[in-house]
Amino acid sequence: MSKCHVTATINGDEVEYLCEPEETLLDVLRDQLFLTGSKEGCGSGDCGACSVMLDGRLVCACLVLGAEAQGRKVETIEGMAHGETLHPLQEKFLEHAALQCGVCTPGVLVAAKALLDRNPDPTETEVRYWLAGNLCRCTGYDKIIRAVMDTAAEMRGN
Amino acid sequence: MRYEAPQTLEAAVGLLAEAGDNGRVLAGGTDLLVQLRAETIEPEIVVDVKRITELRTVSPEDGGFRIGAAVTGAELGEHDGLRAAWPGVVEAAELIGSTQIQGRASLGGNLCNASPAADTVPALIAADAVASIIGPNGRRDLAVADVVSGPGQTALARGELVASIRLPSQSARSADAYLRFIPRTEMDIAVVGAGVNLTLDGDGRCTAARVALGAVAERALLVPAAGDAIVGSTLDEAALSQLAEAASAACRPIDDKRGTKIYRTKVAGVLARRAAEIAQTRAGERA
Amino acid sequence: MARVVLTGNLAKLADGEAELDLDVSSVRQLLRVLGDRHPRLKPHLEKGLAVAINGTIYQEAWLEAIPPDGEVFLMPQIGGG
Amino acid sequence: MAPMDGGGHDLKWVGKRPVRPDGVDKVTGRARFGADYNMAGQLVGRVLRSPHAHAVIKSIDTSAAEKVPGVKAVITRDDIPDQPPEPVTVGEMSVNFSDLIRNVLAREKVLYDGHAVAAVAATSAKAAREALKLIKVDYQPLPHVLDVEEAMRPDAPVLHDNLFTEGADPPADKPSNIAKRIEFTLGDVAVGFEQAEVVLERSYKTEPVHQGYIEPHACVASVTEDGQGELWCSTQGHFVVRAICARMIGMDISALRVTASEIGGGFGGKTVVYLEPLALALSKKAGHPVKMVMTRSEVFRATGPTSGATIRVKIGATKDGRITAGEAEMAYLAGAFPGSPVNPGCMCAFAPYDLENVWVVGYDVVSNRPKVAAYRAPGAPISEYAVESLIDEVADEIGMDPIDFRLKNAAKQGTHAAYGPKFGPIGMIDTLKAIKESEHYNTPLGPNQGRGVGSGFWFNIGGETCVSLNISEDGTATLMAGTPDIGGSRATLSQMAAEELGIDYDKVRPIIGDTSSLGYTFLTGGSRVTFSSGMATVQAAQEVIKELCARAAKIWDIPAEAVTWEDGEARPAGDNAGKFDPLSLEELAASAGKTGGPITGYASINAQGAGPGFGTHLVDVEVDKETGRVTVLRYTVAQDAGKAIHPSYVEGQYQGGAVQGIGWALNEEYIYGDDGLMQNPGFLDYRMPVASDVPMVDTVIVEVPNPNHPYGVRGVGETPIVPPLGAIANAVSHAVGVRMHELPMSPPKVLEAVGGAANGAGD
Repeated sequence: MSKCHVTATINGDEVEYLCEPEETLLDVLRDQLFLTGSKEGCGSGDCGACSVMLDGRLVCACLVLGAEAQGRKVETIEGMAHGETLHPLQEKFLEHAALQCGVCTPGVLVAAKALLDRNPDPTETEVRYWLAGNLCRCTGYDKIIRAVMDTAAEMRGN
Repeated sequence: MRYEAPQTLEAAVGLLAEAGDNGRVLAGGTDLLVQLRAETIEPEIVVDVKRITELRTVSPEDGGFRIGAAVTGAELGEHDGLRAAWPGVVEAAELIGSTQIQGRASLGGNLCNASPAADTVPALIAADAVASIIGPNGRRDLAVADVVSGPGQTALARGELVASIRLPSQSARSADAYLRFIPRTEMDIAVVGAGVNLTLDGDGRCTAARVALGAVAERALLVPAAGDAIVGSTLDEAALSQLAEAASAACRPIDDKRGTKIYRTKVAGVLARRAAEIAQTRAGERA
Repeated sequence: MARVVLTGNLAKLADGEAELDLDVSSVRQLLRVLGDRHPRLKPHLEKGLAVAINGTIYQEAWLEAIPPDGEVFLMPQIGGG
Repeated sequence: MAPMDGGGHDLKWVGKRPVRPDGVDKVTGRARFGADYNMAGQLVGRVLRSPHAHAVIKSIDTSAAEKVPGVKAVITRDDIPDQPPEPVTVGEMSVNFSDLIRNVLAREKVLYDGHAVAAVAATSAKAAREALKLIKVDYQPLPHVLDVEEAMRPDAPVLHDNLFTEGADPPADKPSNIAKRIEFTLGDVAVGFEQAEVVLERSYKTEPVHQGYIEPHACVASVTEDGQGELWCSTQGHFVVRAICARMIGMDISALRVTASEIGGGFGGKTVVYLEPLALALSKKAGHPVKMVMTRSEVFRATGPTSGATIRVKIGATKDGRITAGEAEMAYLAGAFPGSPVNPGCMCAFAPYDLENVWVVGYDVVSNRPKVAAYRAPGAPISEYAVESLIDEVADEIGMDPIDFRLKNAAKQGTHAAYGPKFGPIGMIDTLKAIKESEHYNTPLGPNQGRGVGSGFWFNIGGETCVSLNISEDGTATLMAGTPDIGGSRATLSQMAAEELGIDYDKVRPIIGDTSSLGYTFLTGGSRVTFSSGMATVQAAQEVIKELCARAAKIWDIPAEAVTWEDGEARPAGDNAGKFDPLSLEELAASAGKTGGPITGYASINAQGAGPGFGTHLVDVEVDKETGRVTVLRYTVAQDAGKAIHPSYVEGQYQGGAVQGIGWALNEEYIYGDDGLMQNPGFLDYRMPVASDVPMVDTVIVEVPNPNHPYGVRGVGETPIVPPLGAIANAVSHAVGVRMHELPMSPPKVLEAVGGAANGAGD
């Protein structure tokens, strides 16, 4: 069966690729575009390590077909920092030591940014439920939640 | 496998009819992609229906709402009108999976995946929702309660798909609620789900009630006896106990990795009762 | 003389002689003396053991000195996760 | 000697919280984990796994698979030579290659659902998948056994007909599933129980749990025509991988270069090999590099977990709260091959306490489950859960505060550990006091809430370690360690190097060296990295300083002993040495070529004298008595770190361990069907805690320095998973008023314990 020809905007750049119809967006990002920041932890949408934005919605790239991205906008962890400037969430994660092994970190950051873009002043409970789809086995979540709350406060100008 | 993303319902129906048993509808994909990967299904064609406007729209209709089958949980949650009228249906939709899943998983998909544990189905049954089905022979309506026939089985004929789901007009002093039990706070499949939709009169007496349960039988169940138990009452202790008992009595669950028969049966009663109390409070606030 | 204690199953392999006073000044010497005295212990001594000398645990440390009145425990080797 | 904590020196970097050197890579997606690396021309490797819990492999026919276009190699048991069933020393480990080879690729039998049977390498994932479907394996299914008690029965299906119980008395005369019996004795428990006024005895049960790292196993291997190998993999110990793979594949150890990728969590589960030898064998056969990545389902079915167990505990105490005897008998599931952590389980069971009479017996039991791998303080959480539960019950029985009861019996410096030797300076009592004095412990509880305390112990280890420290021409330093960095150790090692050299932390650039760049270094495990690699780093830095002083001495034309190193510069030792302006590291580095060549330091050590770790946890829970749901409301950890080099990462270990413990205690378990197949091999139904399941975890870092480390470091990574199980069990028991003796305390079990389910309808 022939491959699908897809044109999508990824981190602001127009990208063309060919993919198998059953290939996921995650496979395309990692194996064809070498954007390996999105990780595959489960392949079933249960861990959130492959979190990306698809037309402004937080999704698991492992549950999106590569073909579905035709004409759509995809944002990944690789697009989060601007030039030499890290996003405030990235800065705070470093400052708070909100990562240990770091494999869940890209997904957590993409998800946390999606939250703060919608809700600049989330409660601890809101942060915890928003990030419930991002498994982290190292940190016990404590420092992640603190880093997100602190970023929100700083971005609000507190 | 072939991937198609038609712009019209007619085209989608045509593709599915042509594929026969080898076609699958892709809405949110949160179940379909998992099945594809596990190779439990190997369809020849996947028809992505997300580019069909009708399936992606929520619109008011006769005082109620028509919800496109591919509208996601997150979108339902963001629809203020729907949320105000049918908080139980919306909370059920919002319980499906993580934020990431919410961005994809659809109402139609949750229904047609035909899992006995689907969260929205008991809420939709309690709301007396109707599915609009389209296929090679045109459109037909079918109560949501009759769409699912068993685990993974639906009443859809070959080539048919659910286009939208209609929620009726919610009457004054009426409200719905949905609760489910999962071992964690998020990310699990319901061990038990309970949806309640009830109407109160001016004195706070229940005049109508529909109670539906999920994950306690081969498909979501409407439990008329549980609704009857509170009709005519002010949801006093005796009526609520009777509701709980009726809910438990209707259960015919299995033991599986997510729960035991005994546990599901017991908790179904507990949740039905709690959901009824929430619906009562909501209905009271609307009075 | 160092006081040497065999813990766990080691004592059984030493014919129940769980505690011994031995004139040894290093772990290597201790292992040799023990192996000669109780041949059934030998494979276990070679496989690797932990040796606690006055409370400090040493692993794979033949050259560690044993003080004259040292208290020595031979234990299963410890790993970790 | 480096300044000790509290030694009057101001520490500039040690004890501070600098940003980790690998941090930016990890928040931007640049960091390369196991599956993020590719080799030119690589093939896709996939594994065929057993659909049976126990079966004889009568034949394997790969001919159809080999004909699939794009398939370049298929391997089975015939492609990896067998080795005798005897322990072989590999670095610091004793490995039974006969078992290991059979675990990596089944030979005579498959022993568990998911056991690897064959592997293919193909040009595409599609071709590999198709090939797997065409491999014909003729199985003869056998009865299987999963449960530890059932596996021990004389009539149980026997997994290995060459397995005779080691340590059995009298010696075993027929094969069984009991691989080993071990026994530890201190004093005389019969005497101890006679002295007791209260004696309680209970039986406990725990389920196997998986380490649950988020990154699945992954590797890329290349073996060239001249027999040289390269392997990139996600591992806790690339030197161990090298040693094992080289022996399995039949290569010289030095011919195989292993590079550890960034590792997405291990917790002990990445101290062993699964895919690596297969990828090497496939690459050798195919003549191309081969990349292999496990699916999550493969991770659950075929790797890890740690043991499930049954534990009987008996404790005697006087009414004034002195424990007179402790006895425990435990059987640990090893999985398909011997080697459960029952040994440390036995040794740790009573270790937090100062007891005169202890008797512990353990059994290592095989069953048709995946072979267990190390998991954080292997064996200790299981036995200490049982002991901490009963300790709590005894305290209740004699009406004593659970912390006071523990304080009265706590191990301290000079205590003979239940497994033998005397403890040096330890912090058990300090952790109990920290919890007792915490605001948390003194806050009242609400209805349906319960509070639990649990303590825990883990040995910690040292071991073989190499570190190199090279001074660059501009006076900055590159530090190379051989211990993969899982949780921030590049930061802690750099802090110690900066402290020693007297230069800024960001002037030290650390990397993890591959196996060809450093001498043998044992793995990241046993809470040994900050201790051992830290010790080696300090030694390498001392060597650099010695050389720097020598160079300054040459420049000044004075004896080397007349030069000291202070605040990052060489100074004359005193007035007698002469008057010279200090020479900075930067200046000495710039002139290094003229004074004798590059300045480097190298330490290769076998670190000894690890400091025992003790911790006490406090937890509040609320129980919904109608559904059996347990909600963790509040959590506090106190643990002795010896010295926290980077307190944030110490706290992180405490918090992560506590939350893993919460999962273990409440919801994580393997669910098998009657067919012996695992039913929940995914994160959906293997229920690890998610962010909304847990509260913040407060931490108290106790610092009782370890005298055997230049900065007083003890390991901290493993101890935090020991106390939670007991603490949570005790809290749940207090909330519902009924003692539970089984983990996980999942909602159905809790509801049953409170009698809720019994009242319900249903059968």
